[in-house]
Amino acid sequence: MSIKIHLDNFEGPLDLLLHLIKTHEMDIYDIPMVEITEQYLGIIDQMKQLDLDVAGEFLLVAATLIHIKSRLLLPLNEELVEEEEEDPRAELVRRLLEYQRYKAAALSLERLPQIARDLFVNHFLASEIPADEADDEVAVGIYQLAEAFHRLLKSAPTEVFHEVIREPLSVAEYVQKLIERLADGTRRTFREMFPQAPQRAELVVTFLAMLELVKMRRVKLEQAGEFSEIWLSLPASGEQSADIFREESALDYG
Amino acid sequence: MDELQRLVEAFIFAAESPLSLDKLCQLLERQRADLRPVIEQLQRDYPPLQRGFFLAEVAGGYQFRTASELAPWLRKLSKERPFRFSPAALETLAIIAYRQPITRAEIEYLRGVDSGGVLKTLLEKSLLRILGKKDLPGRPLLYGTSRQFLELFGLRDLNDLPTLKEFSALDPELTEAVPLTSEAMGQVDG
Amino acid sequence: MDELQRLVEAFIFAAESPLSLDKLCQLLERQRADLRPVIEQLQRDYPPLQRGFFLAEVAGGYQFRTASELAPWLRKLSKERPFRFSPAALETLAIIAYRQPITRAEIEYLRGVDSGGVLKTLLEKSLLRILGKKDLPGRPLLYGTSRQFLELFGLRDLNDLPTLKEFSALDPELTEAVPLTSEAMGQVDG
Repeated sequence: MSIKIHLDNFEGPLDLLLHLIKTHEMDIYDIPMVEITEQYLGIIDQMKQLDLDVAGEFLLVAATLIHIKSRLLLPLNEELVEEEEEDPRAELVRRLLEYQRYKAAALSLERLPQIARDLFVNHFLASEIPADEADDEVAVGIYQLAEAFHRLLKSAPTEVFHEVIREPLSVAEYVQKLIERLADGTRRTFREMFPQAPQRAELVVTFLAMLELVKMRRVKLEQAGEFSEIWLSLPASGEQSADIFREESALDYG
Repeated sequence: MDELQRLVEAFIFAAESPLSLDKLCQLLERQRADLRPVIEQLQRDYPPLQRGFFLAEVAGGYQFRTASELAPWLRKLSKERPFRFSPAALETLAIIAYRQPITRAEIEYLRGVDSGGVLKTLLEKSLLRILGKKDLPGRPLLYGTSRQFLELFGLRDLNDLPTLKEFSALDPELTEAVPLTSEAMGQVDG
Repeated sequence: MDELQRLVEAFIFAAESPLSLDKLCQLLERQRADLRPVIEQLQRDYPPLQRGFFLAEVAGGYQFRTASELAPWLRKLSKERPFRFSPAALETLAIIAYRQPITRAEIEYLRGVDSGGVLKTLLEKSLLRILGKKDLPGRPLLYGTSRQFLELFGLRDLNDLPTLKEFSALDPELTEAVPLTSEAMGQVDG
């Protein structure tokens, strides 16, 4: 018989352990390892049955419990006892007490008066103080800086720049491929023009091919606004674009 | 009210975050000794518990804030429910507040769970800042709390944090805090 | 100051825009006749020209505002505001920080938009410096970040910038999307 536990209510394995020790009125300095391990594993089992995402950290603590339990069950080695071996549970107890400390600290933080919940400040911005900076400007720190770059990388194949092409991929070949992809007259997004799961070199060559096409005005680029999707299409009078760069030497990438 | 006091009052009122004495000195081109009595006078003019707002000392500066006992009324001003921290966010914030500078790995050891997502959220809310990198292999980032953290919780500085309790046993108060639903507690499965 | 007056004062103080008498009546569940004398009293408590701010009647409502004759002083506050960046400036600065030395053309390729104006602003704020010229036709200028940049972000040197690998690890879902390693960062083959 075990108590049904809602795991969402726990912040992690340490929180769950603390809860078990409390509800079963165990002595934290003399945790009955067999009992608590059983309780804990029972709950992990329930998590699996409920098809919850059994987080690795819950399993890690399960392994720790089993390990401590097995060490306690081993017959005492007299030589080791003389060396005053530490109770195998000691580190766990320290961690639990330390965790409890920060759990208490979190509660006392919660109780502090908070802006917008318990008190308010004024939003006055004197009309005399010129709003020379736009509203969307924000004060930033390193995090915001790194985040900005991170965001950019997510949206652009940026490796292109510092590459020297050594791979035997032909730009001319990719130029042809791109034209073929656009040949049915549909508009395609910048992203669509790249192969699925491309190699770096493939990205580079595709991009160079795209630049060539744009330079030669064989492809039309459209973008509604900053950061929005870039669309590629063949210009309306694009009938003649089929046979251009058959010859690799026509481009300077040979 | 003399000109200097008017200016100090106006500066504190118009600033978007708490104004420190040093900043006031710089803005007004005055010495601290000139301004300290002015601030003290303002603190008497705007005492807690008497007017709609008072002159609070917070995050190393001064700011007018409403009295917290008026909050139930004032919350009617905004339609949205006030932001509430998740237990995970509070726990992480507490660890960082008391242990800064601290690495992500140290936070995760203390909490026993992955804390990347929580850290990201707290960084995005500007409650944390990156203090540098630890002199360890891999040079992990060191996290600390920001001025906005002090401002949000109305702390003068980090020494103003509630005392961190030392526990030698389980805390009965925290047992109650475990947010188990009564329904969950009562159920028994074979 | 009685409770009602405190509340009215606090409401006007905390509201984001001028509060009308009707709105106050609604918030406080009172009649106009109850509140009008309270407002009048507040107007006497915060008269123009005497304190740092006064109770102004503006846009059909009431709002505390700083006295306009103090404006020349208060303008100094906006200059003292923490450094702020538009998204465009932040993005450009980030590219330069992580990819320096870098040319304007390279920045513009990465951003997909003309970046001359942003570069100019950042140069004016002394956050960038010109590192030299790239060995390419036209000898384009190479940009990098300045000592002021490091100071502003509290970095000892550029190695203190978070590596994107560590950074993206905060949010595992993003990790796969970022094919960058720290080794690939900041390198230019000129």
